[in-house]
Amino acid sequence: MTEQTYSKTELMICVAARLFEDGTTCFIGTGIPMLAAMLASKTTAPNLVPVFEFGGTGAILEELPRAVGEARTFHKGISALGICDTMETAQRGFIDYGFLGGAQIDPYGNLNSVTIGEHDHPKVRLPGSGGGNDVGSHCWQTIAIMQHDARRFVPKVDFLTTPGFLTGPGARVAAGLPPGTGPIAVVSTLALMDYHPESCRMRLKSLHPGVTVEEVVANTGFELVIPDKVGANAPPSAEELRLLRDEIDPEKLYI
Amino acid sequence: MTEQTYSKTELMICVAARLFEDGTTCFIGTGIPMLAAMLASKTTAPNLVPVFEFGGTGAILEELPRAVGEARTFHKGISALGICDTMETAQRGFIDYGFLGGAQIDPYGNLNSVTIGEHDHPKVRLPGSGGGNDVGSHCWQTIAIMQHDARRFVPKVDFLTTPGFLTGPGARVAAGLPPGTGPIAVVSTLALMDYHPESCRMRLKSLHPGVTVEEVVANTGFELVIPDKVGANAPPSAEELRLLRDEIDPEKLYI
Amino acid sequence: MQVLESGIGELIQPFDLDEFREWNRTKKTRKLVDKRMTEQEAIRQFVYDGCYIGTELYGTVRCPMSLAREVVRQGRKNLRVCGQGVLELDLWLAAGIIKKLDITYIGLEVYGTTAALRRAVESGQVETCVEWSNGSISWRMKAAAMGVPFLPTRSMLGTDMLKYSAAKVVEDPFTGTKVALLPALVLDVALIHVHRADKHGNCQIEGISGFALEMSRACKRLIISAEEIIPTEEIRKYPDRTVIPYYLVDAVVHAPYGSYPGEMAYMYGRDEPGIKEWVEMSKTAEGAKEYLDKYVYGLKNHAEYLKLIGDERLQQAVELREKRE
Amino acid sequence: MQVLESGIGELIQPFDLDEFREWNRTKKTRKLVDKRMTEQEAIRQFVYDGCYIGTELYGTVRCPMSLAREVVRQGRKNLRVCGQGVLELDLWLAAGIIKKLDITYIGLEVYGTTAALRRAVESGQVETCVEWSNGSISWRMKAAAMGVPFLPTRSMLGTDMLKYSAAKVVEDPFTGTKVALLPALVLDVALIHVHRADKHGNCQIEGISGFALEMSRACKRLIISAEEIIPTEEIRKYPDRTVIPYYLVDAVVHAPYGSYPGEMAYMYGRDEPGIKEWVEMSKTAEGAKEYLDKYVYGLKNHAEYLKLIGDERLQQAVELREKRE
Repeated sequence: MTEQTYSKTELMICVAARLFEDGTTCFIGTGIPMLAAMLASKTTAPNLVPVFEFGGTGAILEELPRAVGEARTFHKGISALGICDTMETAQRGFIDYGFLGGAQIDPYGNLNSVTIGEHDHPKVRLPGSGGGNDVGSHCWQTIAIMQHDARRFVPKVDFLTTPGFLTGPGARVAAGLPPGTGPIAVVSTLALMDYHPESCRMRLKSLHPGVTVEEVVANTGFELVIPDKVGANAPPSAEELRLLRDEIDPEKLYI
Repeated sequence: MTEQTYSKTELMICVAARLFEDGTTCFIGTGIPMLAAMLASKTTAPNLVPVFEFGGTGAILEELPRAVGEARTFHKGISALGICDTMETAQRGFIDYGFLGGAQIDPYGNLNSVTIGEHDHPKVRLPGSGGGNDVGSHCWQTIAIMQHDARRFVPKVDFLTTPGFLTGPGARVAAGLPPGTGPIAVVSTLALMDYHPESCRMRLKSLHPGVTVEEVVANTGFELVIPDKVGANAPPSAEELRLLRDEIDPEKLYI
Repeated sequence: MQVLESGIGELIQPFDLDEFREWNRTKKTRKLVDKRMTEQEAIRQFVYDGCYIGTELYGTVRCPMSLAREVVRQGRKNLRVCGQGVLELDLWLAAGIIKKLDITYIGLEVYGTTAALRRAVESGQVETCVEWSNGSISWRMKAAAMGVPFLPTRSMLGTDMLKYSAAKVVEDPFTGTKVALLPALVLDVALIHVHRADKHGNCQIEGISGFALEMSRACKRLIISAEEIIPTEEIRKYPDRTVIPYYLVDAVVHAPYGSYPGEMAYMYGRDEPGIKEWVEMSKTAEGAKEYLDKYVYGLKNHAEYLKLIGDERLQQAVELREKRE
Repeated sequence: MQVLESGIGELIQPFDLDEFREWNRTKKTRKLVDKRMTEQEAIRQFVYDGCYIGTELYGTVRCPMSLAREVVRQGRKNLRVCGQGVLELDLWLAAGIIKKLDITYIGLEVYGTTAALRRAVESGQVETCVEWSNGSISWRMKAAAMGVPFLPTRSMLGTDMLKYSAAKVVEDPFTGTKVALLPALVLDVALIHVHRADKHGNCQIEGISGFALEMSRACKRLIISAEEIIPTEEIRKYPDRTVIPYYLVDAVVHAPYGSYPGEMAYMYGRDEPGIKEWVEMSKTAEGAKEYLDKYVYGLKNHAEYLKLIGDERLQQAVELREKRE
């Protein structure tokens, strides 16, 4: 049996895909979350209901959407409505998961996709919240997918775009966000993280193959909670890689 | 040339129909307003745009609607949407006229369609506002169509359902209703009334054939403004009657 | 932005946004399961004494009349009702099963006021009438559908409607405009009749949409009756025609001529004699009882009702339908 | 219901409900008049320097790209823009014609962040960015569309989004829930691309509706571009498919392939090389200028643009369309 080779991105997508729960509604952001959702729907979550913000719900993901409004987001879908309906569906508590990216993340899972540096005189102007803030506000559980390095995993995000736990325990509800919501995981190029149930701080959960705790710590710009037992993420299976390469991203837009 | 005979209701419908302005949008309530709108669209207002509250806009009124939601309200219409869209269109200032009925009207053109007697222990329970209150609140100009007698033309309505001028000059705006809106006419079985521009009180404008000022006053439960010159409403023309009887209400639901 | 005025009407169905969210999280499956059942099963399972219930659209227009009759047949009582209604609510009033009303309009339209409403309210059998305009009640459902606790409007300002409602008047903090705030409304049960649905509850409607979109998103339980049950492949072919997605739906009842004696746009027209029969008989309590005996209590279900009406009259209604031409 | 917190962002386009009503009363005809014109006429007549403008949906999805190019071609400047955008707003940013942004997202989606946005904002050429989420900006338009001064939401609470927006936080007077109030947004001009319209402006859309319904009802001037101009009889045959009624519309521009290189559901797919060309060239100011010279300034109109693209590529896009099957 030959060892498969795979990229960090492929691994990240596979680990993320395994987090999708079958038979749930899931808000899918642009990019990597789309690949993960497709992989999940072709493997462990055949009854996943993908929701795309501009109106597509329940699409059959036969081809990779390259935009959150294109026809692939409602291909053989169960409904194609508008953005208000989708966001209001989330606001009513109907969307179980939200999969998101961002340029920065902090220990409480807050995400930044607006500016690096000061808002009014930014060093880097990023695209903006898009639906990110809405997803982080209304979906029951959110999962972030990020490259792992110390410039991205920062003690404090330059601009708090998408709410994680804000300043810590109780802060979401105090701010008026719906009870019972919040981030539950971060999938990075190095590991899978969750959050400590009491402190709400990011916690290492399991390592990608070949990655050490020290490597994760060195690439994280804040103190990560390290539990006594750290798990190990399985490498991509041959089938996962085949699906990713042949069916999901044959044009190699991401992988 | 033979004298035509006609009923009071037929006359009222004809006088009301002549008030429709061609090329305007017009909210049409159930009943007599529908007949008047149909007659107008077949005579002086061929480009009238009827709006029915449950979603029909721009219907061609070939057959009399018997309900504000039935297919005749969007027959060959330009759109068939929902009640929120229609009411919001009015709230945005897009509906020029509203034609309404009611059980009682007062000198300021306020209408009652909720209860006779006390609200919580009514002598007569009427159907309720329906869209009446919305029409009276948001349309630019409203016209009431009523049987004329002292039980209906009262000094104070038992329940103020649909806003006319409320308590008089300035009261609508003070209450928060949109500036520039309000009642402009009442068509009754006896006469056509408008409102005094300063006092906002109902004023006799023109009499139906054969009706005297004294008769109108005797059948009005409050002091009507009587101008120096009172006009005369033309009787139904042969063509108006033909349209009403043969095309608009051949089943004699109203006439 | 202080409250300038508060209606004295009872908030018959108070709204709790977080509780509604939790309900939608835990009680509404996201799975595509077969929700088809008979009208008996649907009403038995989801409609209970004292529940807050509403029907869409109007008794004579795309209205779940077969479900409305089944509610009476099963003897549900003390209903709290969100009411703009014609035949369907009149039937309920005549059957004496309504206790409280968020009322906008209950009348017979072209045939005028209803005697059944008068008897029920003037006798005190209906304990409470809270007043709303048609726009306001729709916006109250729209608020819930949007997942927000209230929506502003300029309806009802300055009138007794505001006073006898449960709305509140405030000044808009941006412009100073005075607006009425309408509290969100979530029904315990909603009944909606549609042209087509698949077995999961994905629904298509033709003609006006009334307040189907708002009501379907503003209820805890949603019973759909449909003229036709279609394959899910057909739904997926036209995702842009699904106005009510399956995850909102709890029961799908196949009900051909479900709106009869009312109409269904592009399928069948109103049966005028059928409507007039109720108009006449409901003028007295005895007549109404006789009508209920004949068309509701005396029949087992909608199939028996259709048999009683007979193919000929149903076919006549089809002839009278609005056509796409 | 006092204001607990106010965003410090500029209200770039303040809202006056009564002025909007007056506009809708006096400047929008209810008559069915022929509103067809060329894209040059429409932009010349309705888009002016400094106006507050927006496009629907996204540069790659049912977007009025031909109109967006014409705005650049005519040298309109100092635009204040309501921005969720991909290619269309990127083009405007690269052309240097945007002064202020109510920004939600401007990016190249699958191709990442945009260099044109970075250059325009980091250099200070775009003077102001006020932040909103995609939901919030849509609800701001929905508020205007409803004719109300604000709508509540729980989006943006607790974040810097709220701080750098122009929203306000209050407590709901019914339940005490904390909500953000979003001020209504009325655009001076909106550009919307649709599948079909008649000459009066009655519009049909297929696939997702994005925020077309809200934006079309939340603007003073509305320019429609349409793949196909159809007879009014066809509109009247399917009144339930008219999502934008004519009285909202000021100009109707016939624009086949109007969304190219983006897509039009069920008509044509994205032209990936066409999109990548912008992605690559826009990485530098020089490259962007070269692109603009080639595809905008160097051409007289959309017809010349289509000639430059060529039938073969357009036909390829048609092959790639989503199909009803």
